[in-house]
Amino acid sequence: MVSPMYLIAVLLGAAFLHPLFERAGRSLAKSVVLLVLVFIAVLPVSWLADLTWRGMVPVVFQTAGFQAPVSISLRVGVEEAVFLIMINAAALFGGIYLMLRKSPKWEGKVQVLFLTMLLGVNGLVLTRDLFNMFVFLEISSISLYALLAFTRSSDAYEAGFKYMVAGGIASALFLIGVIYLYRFTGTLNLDVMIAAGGGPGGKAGLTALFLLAAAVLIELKPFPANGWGADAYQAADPGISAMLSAVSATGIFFVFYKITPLLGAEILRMAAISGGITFAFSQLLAMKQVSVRRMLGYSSIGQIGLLTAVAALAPMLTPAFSQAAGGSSLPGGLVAGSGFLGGGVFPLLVLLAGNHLFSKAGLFWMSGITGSVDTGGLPERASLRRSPAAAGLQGLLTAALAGFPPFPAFWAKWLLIMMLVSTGSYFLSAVILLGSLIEAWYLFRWFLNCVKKPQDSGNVHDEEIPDDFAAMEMDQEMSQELRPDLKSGGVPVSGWGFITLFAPLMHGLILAAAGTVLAFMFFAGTPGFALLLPLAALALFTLLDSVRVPFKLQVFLGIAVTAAYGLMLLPGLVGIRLVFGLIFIAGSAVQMVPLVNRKGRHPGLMGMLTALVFSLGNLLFFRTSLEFFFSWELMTVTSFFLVSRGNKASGAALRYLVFSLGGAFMILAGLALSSSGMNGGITAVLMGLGFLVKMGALGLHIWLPGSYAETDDDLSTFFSSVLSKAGLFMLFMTAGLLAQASFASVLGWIGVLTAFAGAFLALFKEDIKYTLAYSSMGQVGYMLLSFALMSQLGWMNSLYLAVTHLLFKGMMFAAIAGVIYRTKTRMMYQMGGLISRMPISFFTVLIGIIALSGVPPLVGFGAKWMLYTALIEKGWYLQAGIAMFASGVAFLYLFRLIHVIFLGQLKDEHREVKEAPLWFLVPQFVGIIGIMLFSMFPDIILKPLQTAVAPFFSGDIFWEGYTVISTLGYWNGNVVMYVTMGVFLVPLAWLLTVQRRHTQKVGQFNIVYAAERPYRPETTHFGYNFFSPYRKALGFLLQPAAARFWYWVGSIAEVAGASIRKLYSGNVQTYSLWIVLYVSIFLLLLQGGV
Amino acid sequence: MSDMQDMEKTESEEQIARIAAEMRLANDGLSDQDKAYFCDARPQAVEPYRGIMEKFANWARSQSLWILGFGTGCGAIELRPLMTSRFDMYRYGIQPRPTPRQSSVFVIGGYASVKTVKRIVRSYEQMQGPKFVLGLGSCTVNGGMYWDSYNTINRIDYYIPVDVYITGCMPRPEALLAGFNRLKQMIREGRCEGMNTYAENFDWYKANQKQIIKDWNMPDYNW
Amino acid sequence: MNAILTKALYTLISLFVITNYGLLLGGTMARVRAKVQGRIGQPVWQPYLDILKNNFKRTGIYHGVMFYLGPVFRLAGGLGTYLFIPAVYGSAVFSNFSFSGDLLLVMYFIFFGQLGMALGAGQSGHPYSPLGVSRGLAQMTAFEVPFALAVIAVASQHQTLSITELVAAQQGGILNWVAFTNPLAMIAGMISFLGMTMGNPFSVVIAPQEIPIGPPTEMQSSFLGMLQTNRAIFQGAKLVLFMNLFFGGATNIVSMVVKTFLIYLYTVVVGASFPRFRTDQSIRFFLGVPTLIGIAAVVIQML
Amino acid sequence: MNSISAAASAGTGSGSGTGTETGTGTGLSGERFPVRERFPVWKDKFSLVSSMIQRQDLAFVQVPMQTTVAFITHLRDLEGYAHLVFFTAIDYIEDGIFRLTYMLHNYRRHHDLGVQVDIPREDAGMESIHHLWPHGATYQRELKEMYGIDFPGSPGVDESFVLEGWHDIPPMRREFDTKEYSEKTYYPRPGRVTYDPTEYMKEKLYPSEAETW
Amino acid sequence: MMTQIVLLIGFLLSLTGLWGLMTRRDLFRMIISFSLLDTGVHMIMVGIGYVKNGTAPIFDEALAPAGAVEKVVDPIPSALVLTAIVIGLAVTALMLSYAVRVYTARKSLSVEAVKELRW
Repeated sequence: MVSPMYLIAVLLGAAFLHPLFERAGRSLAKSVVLLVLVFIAVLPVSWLADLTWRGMVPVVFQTAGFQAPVSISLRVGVEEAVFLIMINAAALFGGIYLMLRKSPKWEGKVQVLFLTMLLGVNGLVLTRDLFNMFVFLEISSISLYALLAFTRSSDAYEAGFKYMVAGGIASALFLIGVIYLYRFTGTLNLDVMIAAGGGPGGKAGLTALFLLAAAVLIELKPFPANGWGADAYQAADPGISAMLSAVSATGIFFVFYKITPLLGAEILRMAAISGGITFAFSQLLAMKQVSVRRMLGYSSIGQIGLLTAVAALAPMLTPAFSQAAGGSSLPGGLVAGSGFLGGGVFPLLVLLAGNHLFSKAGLFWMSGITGSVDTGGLPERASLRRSPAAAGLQGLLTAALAGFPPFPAFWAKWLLIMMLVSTGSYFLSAVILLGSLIEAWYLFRWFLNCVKKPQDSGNVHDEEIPDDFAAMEMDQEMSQELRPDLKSGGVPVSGWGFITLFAPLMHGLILAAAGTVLAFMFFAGTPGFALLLPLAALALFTLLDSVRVPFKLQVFLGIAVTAAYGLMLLPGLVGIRLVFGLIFIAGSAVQMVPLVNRKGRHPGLMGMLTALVFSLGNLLFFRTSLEFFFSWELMTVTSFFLVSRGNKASGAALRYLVFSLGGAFMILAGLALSSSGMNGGITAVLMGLGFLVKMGALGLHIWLPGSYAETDDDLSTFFSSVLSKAGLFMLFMTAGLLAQASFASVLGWIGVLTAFAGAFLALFKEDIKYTLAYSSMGQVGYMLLSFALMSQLGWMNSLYLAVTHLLFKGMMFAAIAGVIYRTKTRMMYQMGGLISRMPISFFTVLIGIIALSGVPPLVGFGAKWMLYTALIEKGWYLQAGIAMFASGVAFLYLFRLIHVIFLGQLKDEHREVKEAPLWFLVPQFVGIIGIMLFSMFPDIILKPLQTAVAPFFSGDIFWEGYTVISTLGYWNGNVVMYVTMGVFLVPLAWLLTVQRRHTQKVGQFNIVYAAERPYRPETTHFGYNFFSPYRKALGFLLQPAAARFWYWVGSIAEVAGASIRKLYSGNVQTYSLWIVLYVSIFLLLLQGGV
Repeated sequence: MSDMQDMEKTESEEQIARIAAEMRLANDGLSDQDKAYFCDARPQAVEPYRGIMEKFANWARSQSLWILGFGTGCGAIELRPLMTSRFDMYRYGIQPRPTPRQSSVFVIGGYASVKTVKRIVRSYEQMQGPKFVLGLGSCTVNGGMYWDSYNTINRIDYYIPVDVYITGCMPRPEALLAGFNRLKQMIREGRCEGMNTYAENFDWYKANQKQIIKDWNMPDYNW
Repeated sequence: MNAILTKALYTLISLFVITNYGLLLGGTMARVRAKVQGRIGQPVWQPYLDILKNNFKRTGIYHGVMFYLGPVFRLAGGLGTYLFIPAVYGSAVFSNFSFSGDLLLVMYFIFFGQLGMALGAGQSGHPYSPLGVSRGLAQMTAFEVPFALAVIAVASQHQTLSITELVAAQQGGILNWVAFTNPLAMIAGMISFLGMTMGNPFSVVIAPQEIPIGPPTEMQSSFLGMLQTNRAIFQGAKLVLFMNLFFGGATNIVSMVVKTFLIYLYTVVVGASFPRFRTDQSIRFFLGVPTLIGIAAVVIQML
Repeated sequence: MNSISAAASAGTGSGSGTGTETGTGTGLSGERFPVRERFPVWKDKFSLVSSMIQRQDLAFVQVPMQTTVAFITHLRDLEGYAHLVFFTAIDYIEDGIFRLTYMLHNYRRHHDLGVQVDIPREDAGMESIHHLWPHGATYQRELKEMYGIDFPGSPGVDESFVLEGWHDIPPMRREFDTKEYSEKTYYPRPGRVTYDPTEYMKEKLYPSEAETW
Repeated sequence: MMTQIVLLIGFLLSLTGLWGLMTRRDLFRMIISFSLLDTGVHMIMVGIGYVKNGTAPIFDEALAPAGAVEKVVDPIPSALVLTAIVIGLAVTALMLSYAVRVYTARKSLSVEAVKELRW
């Protein structure tokens, strides 16, 4: 094993000799520094290899034959090696980042400081001697103080000064603690102290230990004694902030980890509490930040707080971990891994720390590369939209930091929550989940603000009626954007500019690779590799994007792989899974077709889409709760990125993310509770709520309209007709849990109210996509209601609705997407009379609305029939009444939809529009054929559904030819169809006979107009505020109560963040006061606790 | 060269002929943009049924007279009493109708100014044939007391065909009822072919109308 | 084959009867209204004349395919609604196609004609047509609420949704009628029937002075004739439906005529005595007391 | 003209005091508004041409074209004549003038004041008052259409008002012969007879009473 | 006794330094307080390492290796103090230079001048 002294020596030597190299040549000096960085990154790898494969044991190295503290004593074990690999890798890329950057230059002095800082941190990690620790701490700190001033701004000096004051107090505490420890134990060696049975006993000993722990904790920036830390993050150069967060903080955390065996239960408990508080409050604080780096800084502080808490809880968690590892809920790979990583909770810490280190450093660099200073977004010319690579990278890093699969934090989050819940730490679990939610909220808010389009205000959650004369200003902005001198922003768009992305790219790759390896480890041993297909698809299409494969080709490929996937997967499914499999896979394949129509390049789109479809597919065959949760989160994150592609979708996307993630966390909590043996009501409530969020049930729906509507027009259909069923499917899967009567009836009420609210809100929308979005919400409400009936007819109807809703909503969205594509507007009242221009689309929408509104003879009636029959059978009369009202209201908005778009007056600007492109028509044809078939022969869908629910409910309904007979009534779709045809054709024949001659087709203005003539189609077309009497009569129901409630919830967090912020007055003396107070309270509690 | 021109000429002549055959109206009063909004078909006379069928149809038409509710002048006030219980025109199958599409009788309620004539023509053309016109009051006959006004027409029958005149200034409701009965009688006798008269003499009527209606911002025939 | 021919014949007879009955009923009621106003009124057969006249129109116009099909949809809706209701209990001729669907089918088939007509009216491009449609549909959703509650109450009372069975359950004396066994449901249903007939308090849809005749503003000639025919049939269908639901159905034509005449007379009397509601007023009206009555009816069934 | 001024001056001469001499026998004593006392003031400021008190609640003043709008503004803002009752013109073709009359009303005093101004017929035009009363624009539009008097700046003054597409000389000008125009344009139905009403009534309606006349 | 006095002075100095650090408005005074704090800590360290009547831990004639442990002052705290003094010096120097820079930029040495970064 190579001695760690070389590490120290090389760093020290390079730092000292640097001026000489510098004199010989700047590039030489830089190369030497790079070489050193590579060396220190590679060396720990070799240690790890030695320690694992070559089976060596950890070694303690001494310098110069002396004992520490007179000399240096360094230990190389698995822990040290792993942390050094991560730290030094980050340092390497940090160095590369600083080097590749054009301005500010990476000066020689800075390189020296960089090396000494690394020296300090490496020493911190390796040393086993308390006084060495102090020395290394001071080396790294002093280097950091100096590095902070790298930007030479007064802010940097200020931050440096504050940092020094705080650091000085901490080191004073540290020194006193160390010297007392020495006094009590007679040694400074950690191993000896630990071997002697932990720290010294007694109050004095405890105090000494406390002083040591407090010093380390203060260096870790606990709440509220951390204002100086945030200031430093904010003022430093992004490259330095990254190092501060990734290298220094991780190193100091490792110190804390090292001394935990020494500290004893009381101090550890206090440290855990402090860590938890820091985590929660930092997230609140970060949410209110305007400065990107300060926000990231608070996030770092929070993450380190979480790490502290986990490390401090290690004694408590270790048994749970081994229990979990021993049980079936953890895969064998990780069990083996945990052994080889040193056992205990150490793997968890590595996952958390590594994930944080790489993603946070990457994000700091991204903020430097894109010039993003303000969380409110980037200047228009620098928007990340212009650089898909940069946008993708930032998305990846953000997703990793937020803990989405497959990144390490996801697995860590899973393990952590599982362990915490199994040890009964419900409160801490809740705090962690809540904090993670807030973290995802502000991180993605920043991401969205970076990638959003200039016209996106960022707060679009509901329709916006455009001003009549807004177009002029827009033009001006556009022309500004086209000015060539403004074209080159901070973001590299092409060519060599991409090289600046190298460092974050490497971090992204490391994270992705680690995540994939982890996924393989977790799903090893099972044929669960299919679960990783979404990732494979994502990788494949990213590759295709990077070699610039034309988009159309990608779409065809996407359809092909989806179809192949379906062919592989579906034959193996039965029952309800098969029904949803068809919806998820076949429905998606058909609805990808309109994408062919797109022009240009759309990097990432197909990848995300196929990944989304595959992760939906995953839901069909998962077996363990981890597999399920993995797929669920993957579905959330891919669909989020799809939403965020919309033109004005950033606000909606954020809401979508926060709600989805909140739901997912509830599901996680529920899963953890159930796996720890609690199958009570709370589990059902949590999981049910999680699924209801995804379905957009009333009260949890406020994310829905925006994200369905603001998504690209040809993608909306996925969300509405496919994705919304995922929650329903999971409800079916967990029906056993929810089957208790009281839950079912609550679900039923939620369902029927959702149905009504969706229909009612859709009624007043001018924006067609919002109409359809709310309509989808209402339809899902019916599905939920039917599901909640927990009867044969109810479930059949729920499935029937799911299938038919896919057909008609899919084709309507496709038709509407075609219309929007042609007319370039989403406002219904700006359309009109399009029937003459787009007859096929009209026919599709006509069939769609007849089917959707449940008018016989089309499929929709079957759903109504089953619904009301089942409701009356069950005795849910009031629900039935509301459902009928809702379906009447649905009829209103559907009529409005078809009328205002296709009938009435054709506008001048639409006089020349053509029928939608063929690719938009394909899903429409499929839908029409499906609807006609099912309408004519309802048994071909109803009978399989009856079979599907047969394992759950025995038969209440009978068949007599085509007639389906329930206990209450009967319905023969076939005869109804014939009778309808008959009564339709006979009058038509009569009319054609009588009105054959001299019937003149007239123009659009040939109307009786009180003996006047119309002058403009716009003023003649009745479309705006179509149901004004309804608004007058029932408009009070439109109060956005749910939105207000969630605003209120959100504002609690914001107000909390805003008021906590006031602690950080910026005055260094206040900061010192907080440190003193922190220490004193810590001590008081500790003494009181003993 | 000249051959070519001739060919072109004949082609364009053919085109003109074709357009004429299709009975397209020029609609010169409209801007190019407005032309697209309106139908430009020419009204055509419709051959009545033959024999008993037309008699039966005429009987039905005479028994169901729907008045266009458009009071064009002061005389329209005399229509109101007809609906009251004292006169009760419903007895005779006569009832008001708010839209010209569904009406069959147009009662010109007294004097018609140039401005009103424009609306009268428009509404008349929007009625579906067979349609009948009742001129109410002396003004419709020869201008009545406004005979020398710069703005009041003298003879309504120069602009639309009139079936029955009811003179008086004003005629009483009783006179109106008499007029309606006369109209019914004429319909039954098959003498009310104003719709065909209008179509056959369309150019003459149009010329008369255009002579006084100077801002002709409507199609030549308001379908 | 023979069965199908017989059914076709029966259907024709049934339709013939209901059409003529509907037309005569309309004429009679117009006369009743005239009497209320102190007039003599139009001849009883005036509806026939009007339909004849409209079909004898020589010319017509249409605005497009949907405009052309609108009246067809409307008439199909009326015919279909009627054909799915058994008009006379126990009669083979008048049982129509009630075997193909139950009460729910009838309730939803009503929308078929509404939708078609609304689309036809919409394509006319006339702003008043959709304005009328908007009012009509808005009002319809409102009166559907008490009606739906009444139907649910009746269905749960007799545990069936089949109209024939509902009628069967009401046989054997006047006290077996739903009107007496479930008076609350009857009251809610009959109030919503006022809205369904678009009689006077709820006639804002066709307000002639304000939006000339509403949806059919542009309809003329045979199109209008078809709408008038439908009016008779649809009116008949609705009357028969309410008779079946609340008043014990009918075992023969005579009792059907008497019962439906009385039901219709009730709407005419109400219409002749009340002024017109605005749309929002009628929405609020239907969602107020009638809905509460309906809820009461349903809640009684739940107890 | 002279007679008007004479009457006005006579009025001014004896107007002060009780004012009973101007009473019209309605039993009211005194003018509702001592308009007579205002005349000298207005004359100084706006160079009134003449003034006349028609009744105790109606007076007329004549002003030159140049001060008209200033005078009307003064009346509206300071004298309480807040309402423009009507605004019309008379064609004095013999004098070659149009006489415009702005009829103003004072709500508090219940007094009407007609402001008259003579403008030349040739190229007739007048300052617009639409900024004082928005409905003034409508009167001005009508005057433009019927008399051809232009009011530059008045909203919509060039749009047709009652006559749609009128191309002849404005019909209310007295040089326009409406009968000739009607005969030329509207196809007079032959056989029209005109009777002298008096004679006709004597003959047809009241033959018995006719003898007594 | 001596040890106690040294320790007492050390704690007093430290607390004085801390108090000064937290109450003085002038950056230079704060730095001086910081030095006081540092010095106090060093005195504590020395005080703890002191052994009564011990000699300096240098092997020479007076001190034979055998039995030296009882006679000498523990050398480790002294070594620590030396290092700590050096480090403290470095930090103080850096602080002073930053204070100068801050003064150049903000034209003030008040602690109020370094409140740009906050919240």
